[in-house]
Amino acid sequence: MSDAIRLLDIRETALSSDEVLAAVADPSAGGTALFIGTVRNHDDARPVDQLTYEAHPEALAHLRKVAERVCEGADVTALAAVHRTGPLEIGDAAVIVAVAAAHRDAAFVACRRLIDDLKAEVPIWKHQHFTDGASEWVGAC
Amino acid sequence: MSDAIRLLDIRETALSSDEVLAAVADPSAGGTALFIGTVRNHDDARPVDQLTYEAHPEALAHLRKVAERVCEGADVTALAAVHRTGPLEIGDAAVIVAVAAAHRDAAFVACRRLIDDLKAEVPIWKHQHFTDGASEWVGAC
Amino acid sequence: MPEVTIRYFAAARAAAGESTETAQASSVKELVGAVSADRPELARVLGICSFLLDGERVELTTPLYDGAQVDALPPFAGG
Amino acid sequence: MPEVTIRYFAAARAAAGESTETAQASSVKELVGAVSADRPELARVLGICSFLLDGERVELTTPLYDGAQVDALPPFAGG
Repeated sequence: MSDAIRLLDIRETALSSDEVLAAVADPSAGGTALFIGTVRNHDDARPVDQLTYEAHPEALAHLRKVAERVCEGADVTALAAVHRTGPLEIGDAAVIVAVAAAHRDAAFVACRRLIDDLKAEVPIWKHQHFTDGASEWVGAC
Repeated sequence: MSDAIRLLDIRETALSSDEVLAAVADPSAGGTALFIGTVRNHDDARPVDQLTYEAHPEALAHLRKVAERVCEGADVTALAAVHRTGPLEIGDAAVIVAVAAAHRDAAFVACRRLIDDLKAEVPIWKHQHFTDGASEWVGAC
Repeated sequence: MPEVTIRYFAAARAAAGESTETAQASSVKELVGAVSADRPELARVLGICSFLLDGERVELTTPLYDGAQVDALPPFAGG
Repeated sequence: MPEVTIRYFAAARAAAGESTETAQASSVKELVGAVSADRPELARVLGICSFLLDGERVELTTPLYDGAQVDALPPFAGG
């Protein structure tokens, strides 16, 4: 497994950008790009008040595959990705990914790819609860 | 001035990603992209042990112009940029920029533009000190 | 005819009203057909699902063996 | 001939050995020429500088008025 991968986790407890940044800290890195996906108070202008994430039992293995591929070929110094499951409030962090590299271009490109591939390939689902009482599984209605 | 601009500063004291992230926190934002430029322990394989940044007295006004332009036309919810001056050690953060937006694409694009334009247009200079005792002003030798 | 199990997640579980179910099916397609019979909402959701067998992505045409466990995965929405 | 001031930053200051200097010059180009005379390292650095007058970027051809203050800015290296 690429030793650039410093932290991969899917957990019920609150996420921390400090934890992720500490995980990718490296004296040879000149730039760290980080992305935080947070719970928005609306979805297509429809007010949301609560969100619940569900992950497949093997989701972490899928996340590892995504992380490995981001590290291949790219000059990634360090990488971390953590995803939250369970109930979240507005403003809570649902996912935090970060990549450190010698230069900012590699860090940005790899970080963007990491979040894009995570969203496309890791079996995680979002149950959105609207203030009007309705709720739906995002992407399945 | 665009009210998306939440924090712009150039200072001698240590930078904090928490401060920058708190500054761009917004319930309507779904994604926040952040970039940290850190002091690397080498420059083209030549070991560096210390770095000093110098800023023009009007550097903050130039940074504001860069930030205003990033906010124009882009669907930026919130933006922050802080730059460090004075002596820095390896691993210290020299610059932290962040952009929050409804979706990650806008956040990544604006964040990348913010750091690129900051580096190109804000009068700040880097004096690099190598472990072999030599030193140089980056970009001027 | 192999006896197989289907595991439902997220919207698929909501449509099926249960987490798992067993059925007689020799392919993923047959399994989907068996469990969707007269359950239009489940049929709709399974129609947009991807399927896993032993951790690998499989197609509707993939044959099933006795005791196989197929996971029905609605479109992902992480992050 | 206007009496003007040039302010040096970073590598320009290192090459000039001082932060600021006054000279007689009616354009940025003349000012650079005046202060660079027999100071090759300063001439080299000023050759890659950009210049500010009253907070605005100016060219070598920009005329100077009495009391003008021109900032010599080596290539930026922030971040």
